[in-house]
Amino acid sequence: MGTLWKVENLTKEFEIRSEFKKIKVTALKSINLEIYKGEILGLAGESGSGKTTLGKVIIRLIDPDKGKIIYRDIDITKLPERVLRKYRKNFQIIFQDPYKSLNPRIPVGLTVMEGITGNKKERYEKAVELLNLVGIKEKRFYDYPHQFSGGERQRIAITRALSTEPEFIVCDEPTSNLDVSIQGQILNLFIELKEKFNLTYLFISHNLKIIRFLADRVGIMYKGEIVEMGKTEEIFENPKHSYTQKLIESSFAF
Amino acid sequence: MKKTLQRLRKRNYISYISFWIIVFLYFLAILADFIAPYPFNKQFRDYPLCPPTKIHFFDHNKKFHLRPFVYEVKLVNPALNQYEIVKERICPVYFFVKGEKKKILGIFPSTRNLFGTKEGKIFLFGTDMHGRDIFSRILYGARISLSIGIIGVSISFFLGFLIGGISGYFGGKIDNILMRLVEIFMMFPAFYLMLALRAVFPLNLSSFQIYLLIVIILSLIGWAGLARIIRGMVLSIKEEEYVLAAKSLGLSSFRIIFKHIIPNTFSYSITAITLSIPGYILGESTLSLLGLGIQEPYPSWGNMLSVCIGNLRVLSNAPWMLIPGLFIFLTIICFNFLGDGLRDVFDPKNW
Amino acid sequence: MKKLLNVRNVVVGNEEIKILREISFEVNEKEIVSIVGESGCGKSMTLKTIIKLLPKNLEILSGEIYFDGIEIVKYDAMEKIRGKEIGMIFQEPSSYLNPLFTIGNQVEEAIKEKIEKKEKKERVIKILKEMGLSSNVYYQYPHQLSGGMQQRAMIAMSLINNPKLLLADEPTTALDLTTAFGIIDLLKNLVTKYNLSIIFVTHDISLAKYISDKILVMYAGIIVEKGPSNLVYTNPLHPYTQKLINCLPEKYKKGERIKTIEGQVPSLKDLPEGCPFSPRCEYKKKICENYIPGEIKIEERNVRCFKYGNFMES
Amino acid sequence: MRRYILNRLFQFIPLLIGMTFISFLIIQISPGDYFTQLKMNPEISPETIENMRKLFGLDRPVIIQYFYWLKNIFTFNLGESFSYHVPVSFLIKVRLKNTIALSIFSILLTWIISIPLGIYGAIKDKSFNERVLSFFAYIGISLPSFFIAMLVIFFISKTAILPLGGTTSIFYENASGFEKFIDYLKHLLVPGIILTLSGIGSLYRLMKNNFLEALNSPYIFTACAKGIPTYKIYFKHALRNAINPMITIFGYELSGILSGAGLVEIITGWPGMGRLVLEGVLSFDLYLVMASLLIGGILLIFGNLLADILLALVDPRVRLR
Repeated sequence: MGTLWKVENLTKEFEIRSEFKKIKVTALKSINLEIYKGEILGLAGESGSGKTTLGKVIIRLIDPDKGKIIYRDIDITKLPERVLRKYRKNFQIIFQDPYKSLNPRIPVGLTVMEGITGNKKERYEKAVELLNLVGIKEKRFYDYPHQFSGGERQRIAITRALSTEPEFIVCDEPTSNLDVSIQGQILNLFIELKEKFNLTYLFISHNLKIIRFLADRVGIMYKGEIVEMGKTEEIFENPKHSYTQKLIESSFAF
Repeated sequence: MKKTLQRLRKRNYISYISFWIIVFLYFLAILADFIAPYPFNKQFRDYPLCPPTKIHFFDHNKKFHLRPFVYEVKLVNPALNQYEIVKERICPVYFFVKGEKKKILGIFPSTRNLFGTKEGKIFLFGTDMHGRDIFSRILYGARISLSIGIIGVSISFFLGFLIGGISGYFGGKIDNILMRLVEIFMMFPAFYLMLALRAVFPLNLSSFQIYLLIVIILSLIGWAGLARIIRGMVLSIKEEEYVLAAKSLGLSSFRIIFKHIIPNTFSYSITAITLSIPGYILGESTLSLLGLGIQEPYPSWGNMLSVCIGNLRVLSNAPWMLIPGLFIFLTIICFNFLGDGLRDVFDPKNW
Repeated sequence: MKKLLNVRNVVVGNEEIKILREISFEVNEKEIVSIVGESGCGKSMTLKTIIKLLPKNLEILSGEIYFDGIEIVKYDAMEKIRGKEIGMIFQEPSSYLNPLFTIGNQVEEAIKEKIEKKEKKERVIKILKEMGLSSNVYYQYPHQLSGGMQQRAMIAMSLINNPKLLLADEPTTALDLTTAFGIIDLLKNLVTKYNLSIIFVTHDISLAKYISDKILVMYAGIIVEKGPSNLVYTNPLHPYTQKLINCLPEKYKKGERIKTIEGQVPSLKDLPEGCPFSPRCEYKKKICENYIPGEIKIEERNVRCFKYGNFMES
Repeated sequence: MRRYILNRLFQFIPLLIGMTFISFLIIQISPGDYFTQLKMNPEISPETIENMRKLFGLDRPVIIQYFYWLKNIFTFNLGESFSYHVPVSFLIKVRLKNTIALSIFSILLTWIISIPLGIYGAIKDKSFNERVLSFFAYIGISLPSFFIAMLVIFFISKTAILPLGGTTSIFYENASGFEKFIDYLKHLLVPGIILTLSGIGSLYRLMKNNFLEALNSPYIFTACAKGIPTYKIYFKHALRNAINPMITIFGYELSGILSGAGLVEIITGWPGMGRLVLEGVLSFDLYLVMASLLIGGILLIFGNLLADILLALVDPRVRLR
């Protein structure tokens, strides 16, 4: 397995402005990370641990303060947006809230078409094909996002991510706003798509049960740091860090 | 547009009606030359402060006339402006009656008016102290009062969109500086700022210069509020996940701005524009009312009311002089209703 | 065991929709009963029905609710029961606490007895301590506390009058895992300490099994299965319960496919005529599409499914 | 708390400087400086003009002139009015008092009326009475204040129950202190009522919406579940939360009130700042106009500061962070 992503010393601080002063919040504290081609890397942690920020920084939706992001031997940390745009198609993101991640004024089919290249007819056919793959029928191509249920919207968001034929997808808690019965469908879909398109996932979740089910390797984040990282079975069977132990204990108590 | 109107009709009938009233008012303003029975500056020296002419179908003998008519009136007491009708003089009202020469819309020469009388006078809303027909003056005044609303809001909206957009999209220091500037403008009471800006220029300007000046003053005052609204909007939409997703699809900034950000500000800005037009109409009326705006003999709804200030005799003897105020009120309430309705309709939650 | 709450055939809704349909269940003294189901199935609405705080457009159309000798549906002095006999806690304590008043003020205000201010304060501080908070919290405002502390303050507020029943509406969903765990253990301990019964609403059936004695499984406004937690979890009878438990990722090893429930939860506005689960059910027969099954008692459990009894042949 | 207020004060300084700069700029863009007018006045000697020129630094570059002007402003030397031949500061002092009296009077009256109405409207939302109230609120919002003024004056002129114009009656000179006060109040009544009428509509709507929003908040549900009496739910929990946003918008409202007051002053003949500005504009008395503009702005800043302090007092989320 080759290395797809390499992240060195990644640091990010946010400024929160209040009436008095600027408060600096450290979201990421010198993170080092490698993602191998074809794996599912799970990233677990509680709210405010910086896992979502890490996901966004890796694909440069947020710029880091310090550190290096290397994608397939290319240092993309400082690439200007204009140049980066070439690579953007290779890595996509799926957000937590399917109600916010689709433009409310664009029919879902057209949203999917945006990422596809080619002439209009090809793009349309490809979009229909992809939507079919996730179980959205062609007759709903021109429907607006608000006409779909949460689960269907998440499927559409997945389709949009697939439309650029990426090799890597950041999945940012993609099932945590969905019902249990829908969650199962979406998780299956992720597995199927991974096999079909040879994808690599960075799967972010606070739900350790899902992480254990899905991930090959796991990183546990706590207050902006990765406190422990390793093969999934090893981490879950023999957690070393006290925080990991506590987290696993409270997750699997029931 | 059609779809919006249909939705408006379904969800909020009052705003739907308001929309058509506004359209009708603009229609009246555009065709003022044709609809008004008299030119705006035509003085009937024998008819100062003449009350509104009543239109009759029955004469004093209870005889029915198919064609409506008016009685001729005569000033009987010049000191108290008392008028009496002359019962013998029945003047029928005709459509497409011959009047003075003019150019409709400034292009088509014509001598016809929509309605009028061949003998006698018809003053639907009465006359002012110089014997000018208030109805005709209201129609001509509508041109100024209504157009300033649209032109003023367009200019401030352009400024507001530019500055608010830049401020919101780029953020950081630029945002900081621009927003301080906006705050400074908003920290002056609008009325004082309006008068102060007016004070910079001489009082006696040509009517066209004054028109321009009013537009500029009102836009200078109005842009700040709109810039703030648009900045907030851009700021929040910029952070929306669908914009981030579009960015990660590798779309160009141009496409992101014009396909994903701006369309999502549209509904909100149209509402904001609609709701801010009354401010411009009020601004113009206020300036003209105080004698700082449109000057006689040119009518605007504001300056037609200026005789009512501090002139109790006129107010109590000739209350029809207040009619231009009713038109201002009607226009403003319609824009307010329309704005509220649009806010409802544009909310994707209500689709 | 004494019955504390007895809900009989309650229907809630309006002319257009029925949110709850023929809900019946019992809660005994010192018992934790969980209501499990997916979003929109009527879990929270059941709690709001018991305390009679339904949204304006909904009402109890029929049925009876007996609580400690009182018939609640017809009872019109609910203020006497709310907070005194029945307490309630919510999913997001941050928005359910009034941001402008101190915790002390808000807890104190709930005290029903007419006692002196000083005594009230002592009582509040005592209960705050029992919930694992410092006495300093008395003087603090909600925004100064973490989510877990806010939830503890909410619990203190709902228990200050020693109520007999606590309604808990997903009290741990918005909290972090480690924090949630603490709250759950706190609630479990309260049952014996305060002689309390709890109705615990959650979407997580494993959590329900962990915390409660009895589980009610709801689907589209109907209780499809109810019974002792262990039985329901290990040997579910209703096809929906079976599938719901089968959906859980922890039941599978890596690389396996989750056995999912196809389709979606129906919207309450257009429910199927018969059993609401029938469109997603693999055992569906003609009768399921036309009639809503009644309750059938099997091994300490009540199930609403035509699979049981002798209906399937007909 | 003290730090918060100091901070707010500190934030207003750049605003203040910006405002003085813009006022100055407006004088600058006006064609010719105002000495061109003074020169035409034969009563003023060329030496006086030259002295004033020096005092205002008009022989220096523009930016230096600004600082001269600024220095003069901070010593309350706002220049001399050429039409009245008295210091501008003297004129403003007299008029400012009346404007502040009018504004405070109408703010108090507006709030006293619209807060209870707003609460009533929210509690009885969608009832017949509420619809009638909202309808009138709509009319109130859409009626221009000058038009309301004309209608009220029309009514007053027919009934003559209240004095119109000025601040005092003829007998003012030999009246006692209390009578003087009552007389002043009587004169204040007409402009005050007009201003109140034009402000009630929007404030009612705001209050109604805020109270409705508060009533639909989760913490109200908690209060209900606690079983506390309805009046306490309304007047403790909902009211406190509905008032806070009202305080925040007080700053914006104030701007509207000052503007409205200016216009109403002119129409009813109440000798306040608004009339002063108009007189300044009509006589091309630039220094008078700019000084009034600046004072108007400073009033607003103080109003906003007051609102900020008030908000901090009632909202712990602002006070304690």
